[in-house]
Amino acid sequence: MALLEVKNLKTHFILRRGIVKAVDDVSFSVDRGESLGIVGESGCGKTITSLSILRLVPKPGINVGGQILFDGVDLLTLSEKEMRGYRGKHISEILQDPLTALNPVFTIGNQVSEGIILHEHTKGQALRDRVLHLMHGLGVPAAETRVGQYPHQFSGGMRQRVVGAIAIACRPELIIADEPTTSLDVTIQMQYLNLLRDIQRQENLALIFITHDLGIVAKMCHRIAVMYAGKIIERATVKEAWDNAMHPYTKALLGSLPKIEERVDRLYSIEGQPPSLLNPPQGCLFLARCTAKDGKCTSPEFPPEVQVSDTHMVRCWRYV
Amino acid sequence: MGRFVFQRLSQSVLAILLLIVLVFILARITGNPVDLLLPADATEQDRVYMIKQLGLDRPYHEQFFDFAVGMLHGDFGKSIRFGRPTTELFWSRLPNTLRLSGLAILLSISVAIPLGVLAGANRGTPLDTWSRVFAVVGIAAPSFWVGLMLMDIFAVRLEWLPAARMGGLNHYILPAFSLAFATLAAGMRLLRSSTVDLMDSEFIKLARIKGVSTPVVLWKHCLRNALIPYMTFVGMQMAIIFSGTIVIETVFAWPGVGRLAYEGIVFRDYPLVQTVAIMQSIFIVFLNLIVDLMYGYVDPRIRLNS
Amino acid sequence: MSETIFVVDNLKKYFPVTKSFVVYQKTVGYVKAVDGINFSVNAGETFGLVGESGCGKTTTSMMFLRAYKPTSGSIRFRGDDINKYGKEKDRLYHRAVQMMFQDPFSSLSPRLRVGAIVGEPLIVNGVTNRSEVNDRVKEAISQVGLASGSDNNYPHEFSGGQRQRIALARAIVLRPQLVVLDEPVSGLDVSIRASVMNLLKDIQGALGISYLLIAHNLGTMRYMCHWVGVMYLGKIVELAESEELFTHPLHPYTLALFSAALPSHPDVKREEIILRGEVPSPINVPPGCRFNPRCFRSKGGCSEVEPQLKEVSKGHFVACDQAV
Amino acid sequence: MATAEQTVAVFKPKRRAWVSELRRLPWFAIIVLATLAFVAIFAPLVSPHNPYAVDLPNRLKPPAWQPGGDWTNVIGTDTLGRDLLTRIFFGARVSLVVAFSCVGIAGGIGYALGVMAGYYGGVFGSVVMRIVDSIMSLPTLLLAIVFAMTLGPSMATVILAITSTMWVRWTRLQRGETLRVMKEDYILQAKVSGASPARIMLVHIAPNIFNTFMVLSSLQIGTVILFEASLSFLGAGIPPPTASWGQMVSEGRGYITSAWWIAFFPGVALALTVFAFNLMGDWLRDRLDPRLRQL
Repeated sequence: MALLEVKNLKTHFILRRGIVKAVDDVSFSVDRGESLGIVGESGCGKTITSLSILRLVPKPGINVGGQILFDGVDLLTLSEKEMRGYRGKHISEILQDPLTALNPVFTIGNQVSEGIILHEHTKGQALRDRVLHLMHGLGVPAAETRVGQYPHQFSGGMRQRVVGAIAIACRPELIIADEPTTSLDVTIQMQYLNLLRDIQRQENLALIFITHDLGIVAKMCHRIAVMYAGKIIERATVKEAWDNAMHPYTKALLGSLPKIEERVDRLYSIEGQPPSLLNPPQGCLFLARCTAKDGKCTSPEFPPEVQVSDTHMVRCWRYV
Repeated sequence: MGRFVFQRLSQSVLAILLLIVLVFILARITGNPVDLLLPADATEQDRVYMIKQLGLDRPYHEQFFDFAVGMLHGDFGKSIRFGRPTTELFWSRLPNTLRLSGLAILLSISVAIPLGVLAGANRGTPLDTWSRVFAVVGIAAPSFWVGLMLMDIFAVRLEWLPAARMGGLNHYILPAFSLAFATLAAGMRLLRSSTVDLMDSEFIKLARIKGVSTPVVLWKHCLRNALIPYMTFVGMQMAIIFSGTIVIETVFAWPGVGRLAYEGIVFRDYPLVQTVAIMQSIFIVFLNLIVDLMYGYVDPRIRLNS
Repeated sequence: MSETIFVVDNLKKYFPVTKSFVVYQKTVGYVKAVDGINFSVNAGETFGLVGESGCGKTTTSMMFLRAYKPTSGSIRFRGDDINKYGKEKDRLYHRAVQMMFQDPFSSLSPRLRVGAIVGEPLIVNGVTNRSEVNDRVKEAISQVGLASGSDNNYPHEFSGGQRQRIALARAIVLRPQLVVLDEPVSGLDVSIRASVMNLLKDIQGALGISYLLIAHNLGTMRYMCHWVGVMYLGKIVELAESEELFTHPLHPYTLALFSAALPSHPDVKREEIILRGEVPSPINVPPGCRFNPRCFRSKGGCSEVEPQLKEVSKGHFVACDQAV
Repeated sequence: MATAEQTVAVFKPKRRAWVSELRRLPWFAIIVLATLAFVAIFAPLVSPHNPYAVDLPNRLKPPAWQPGGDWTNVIGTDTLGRDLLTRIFFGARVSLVVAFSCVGIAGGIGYALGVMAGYYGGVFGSVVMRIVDSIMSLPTLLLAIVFAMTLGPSMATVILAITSTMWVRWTRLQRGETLRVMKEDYILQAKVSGASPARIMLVHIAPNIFNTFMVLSSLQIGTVILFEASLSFLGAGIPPPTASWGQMVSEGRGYITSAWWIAFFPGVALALTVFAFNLMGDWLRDRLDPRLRQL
C-alpha cells in the first residue's frame, strides 16, 4: 500500500456567483522514497490539491468528496486536533515564497524549533543541538550565530533553506514542495534541489513537487501527474510521459519548451486560455484549445480514466 | 538603531521648531500681536507702553529670537485672566490631565487589542458584526456629545455615577470612557483589518503546516505582527486623546489643562491658549517619539538595521 | 554579416550607496552594477544577456533605454553617443528604441484604453494626425495577432499573453530599430510562452528589428538569440554567437550555469558543478577575477589579475585565464 | 475571499447584472446623505421657522411627544426659543460647506504636492515630507484653536485652520501611491517613448492614484465635520448666531438636566451624518481599492 493515496478528491469553492471546482475528482498516490510531480498552469488547482491534503484549504473552499489515505488513515475523517498531530509531524510542506513564508518578528531558531517543541517536547540543549544539526544539514553556514537572527537578515536562498529545515524538523514521512525554487537563481536552485534529493534518500521520504516547470519534474521526479482545469488529465512515470505522452495537452506542453541541449527551429505553441473554473463548460475541458480533436471529443461527459499501462493513465476521448 | 533614534529625535525637534515659527508668524500676520496680549478694554497708552515693553516694534528676526529664547527659558508670558505666568498654570493643572488621559489610553488599548484580534480571526461571526457596528458608531459620534449623553444617562437619570468634577475613582469612569471611545473604536478596526490580512499570509500558513493550534497562531504569530501598525496608531491615539481632553474636560468640568485652554478661549486669553497649545504639542511630539522607539523595538527589521 | 547598429564601449554604471539624515545625504560606497562591458548589436538580430539576479543585465538594458546615465563609457547608436545627443537626434532616439517587460500586469497603464496605450509613442513623438495615429495603431494591433476591435478595451479585459501582445504592439508602432525585451515570457504561463516567443521571432523577421533580450532561462536564450553574452557581477565573462556558446562553453561560470539548468528530458544527466557560496555583493567586488572565490578552477593568480575579454576563436570571447 | 479567487483563477464575467450591482450600493448612506443635501440646499424653503427668530416665551419647549411639547416645534426649542429642527437644517449647511471646502482644498493641495514629491523626490521630496511628518505629529485641534484666535472667528478662519493641518494626510498617501505607481513598467515605458514629466504625472500617475484620493477624501469628510463641530463646541469655530451643530450641543450643555433635547438632536445629526459619510467611504474603498483597509 502506498504511503499517501488520494482517491477522487473534490475541493470546491462555494461563491455567491457559483461553484468553483478547483479540485475535481483527483486521484494519485505516492510511496516512501518516491517523488511525484504535479504539473499544471497557474489556476489549475495544483496548490489547492496540496492544501487539501493538509486540510488547510482557505474558506470558502470545502472538501466535497473523496478520500485521502495516509498510511491507511483517511485524513478527511480526523478531528481538527488529530489532524494537527499529522501536520508537521507526518506531513509537511515547503512553501513557495521564502520572503513571505517566515514570520518577520521571530528569530530563525525560534521558528525552526517551534514544530519540534510542539510534537516532540524537546527542550534545552537537546533542542538547540537538534536545530543546529538541521540547519547544518540544509547548508546554512555559521548556524550557531544565525539561529539568533531574524528573517530579514537572510538572503532569499538562505531563507528557503530555513523553510526546508522547518519542513523536515520532525522527520515527516511526506513533504509537499509547492514551487520550492521559483524565486531562486539557477545555480542556487540546483543546490537546493540536490539538497532535497539527498535528504529524501537519507530519510526515505515521499516527496510531492507542485510546479509549472517540467524541468524540475524531469530532474527530480519518478512519476508525474498533469493537471488541467482542476482535473488530472494524465498520470505516468516520468519516462513514459516524456517518451510517450498521450494527452494532447501534455504533448503540447512538452513541445512548447525551448531546450538548452539542442537547437529548435520553431516551438509548438498552444493557443487560447484555460477555461474558467467557475461554471466551466460541459465535456472535455481542453477541447477549445485542442488541435487533435475529432467527433468523439464533443461528448458532454468529461473523458473517463483510461489505463494505458500499469503506470500510465490518460483522460482523453481519443483513447477511450 | 542608534541612527533610527537620532533621526526620530531630530524629526521631533523639527516639528516643535516648525510649530514655534508658525505661532510666531500667525500672531503677526493680522496685525500687531500686542492686540492679542491685551485685554479688550486696554487704552491706547497701555498699548504703546506694551509694544515698547515687549519689543514688538523691533525687526522680526530680533523678535523671533526673543520669542524662541523666552520659550526655551519657560517664559511664555502672563495670563490675561489669571495674571499669573501661564506655564505655572499649565504645570499645576497637568497632573489631572495626565491621570485622566493615561486611564483613557489604557482603557482604549486593553479593550481594542483582544476585541480587534478576535473579530478579525472570526470574520463573519456575530462577534465580528457587533464589533464592526461598535467601531463605525464610535468613529462617527462626536466625543463631546457622547460625554454629554453618558452624563445624562448614568449621572442624571440613573444617578450611578457622579456627573462632573474630580473626586474619587468613580469620577474617572465617565470622562475616561468618553475620551477613549473614538480611539478605541478606530484601534479595534485597525487591528481587525490587519488580523484579517495576516491570517491570510504565508507565514501563518507555515505555522499551521507545522501543526500549531489556532489560539497559538492567533496570539503568538499573528498578534506580534498586528501590533506593528497598531503601535504607530497608539502614538497618534495618544495625541488624539491628549488633545481631546480639551473637549472632554470642558464637558465634565475637569480641572486639567484642557479645561484651562477652554477658559482661555472663553476669556479671549491668547497667551494662555498659546502656552497650552505649544506645551501640549511638545508633550505629544515626545510621546510620539517614545512610541516610535518602542515600535522599533517590536519590529526587528527596524531594530537591527544599522 | 549584417550591419552593426549599437556599440557598447567600456560601459559602467555605479550606484551610490547613501546614508540619509533628515534631508542631508552622504555617499558611503558604490554598487558596481555594471563594471566595464563591451559588445555590439547588429541590425535584425537578437543579442541576449544572461546571468543571475544582480549580475547587471537589467541595469545594462536600462542604459539602452536611457533610464540610467552611464557612470562612464558609452553606448553608440550608429556612431553617436546616445547620451550626447542634441534635441533633434534625441527625438530620433525615442523613435528608435522601445521596450517590452516581464510583468504583463504592470506594463500597461490600467486607466487608458489599449488604443491610447499603443498610440502614445506616436503622439508624444509628434504624429498629430488623428487618422494616421488610428491607422498605425490598428496596423500594429493586427501585426501582433490581436482582434481588430481590441483598441477600445481596457487592459484588464485581457489575459497575460494578450497583454504582452499589447505591450509588443506599443513597442513596434513607431517602427523602432531596437526593442529591449526584459524577461518577456517569464511572467506568463508555460502554455502561453511559446506563442509569444514565436510571435517575437515572426515580428523580427517581418520588420527587421533588433532585440536586446534579457533572460535567465537558457532554453529561451538558445531559441531566441543570435549572440549571447554571459554576465557575472557586472562583467561580461563570455560572449559568442549563440550556437557556438551553447555547443562550446568555455568560461567556468558559463559551465556552471549550463550544468545547473534543468534538463529538458529525464534521461539527460549532466555533470553537476556546485559553486561555493553565494554571489558576492556588488559593493565589495572580490579582487582579481571576480568569479575566483566561487570558481572550481581558480588558481593562485586568479585573485590578483583581473582577466580581460579575449577572442579565443573567431567571434568567441572569454574572460578567463584558465579557460581553453 | 481573495486567496480563493487568486488560486483558482476565477475570471470575472464581463458585466455583472445591474440588479445585483444596485443591491450592493450603500443605500442607508445614500438616503441619509441625499436627505441631508436636500435640507441643506433648500433650508430656507423646507424649514418651518426662521433660524434666528428669538421667541423667549417659548424657550426650552420639549419635543412634540413630550408633555408640554406641540407640533409647531417638532423637536422643541432652544434656550432662546428658536426652533431646533430649523437650526439643525441650517446647521447642515455649515457642516457640508466646511467639509467639502476643506476636503476640496486640502485634498487638492495634497494630491498635487504628493504626486510632485513622489515624482521628483530628492531634496524637494524630503523637505515636503519632513514638513508633513512634523504637522502629522502635532495636535491639530489646538493648532486650529490658535489659528481661530489670531485670525478672529469666521467660517473662512475655520476652513483655513482645518485645511492648513489636514493637507498633509493626502500628501503622505498620494506620495506613497506615486512611489508605488512609479515602479510600474508603464511609467518607464512612457519615459522611454519620450513623454514629458508633466505628461507622465498628468496622464500616467494622477489618474492611476485617483481611486486612493477618492477613498481618503470620502473618509476624511467625516473627520472634518467632527473637527468643525469640536471647534464650534469650544467656541473657537463658527460664531453665533449662525447655527452650527457643535455650537448647538454646547448651548445645550448647561441644560442637560432640564432640556436634554437641545444637546441631543444636533449630536444625533452629527453622528448620523458622519456615520453615513464613513459608510460611503468604506463602500468606495471596498469597491475601488481594498488595499487601503487600514486607512
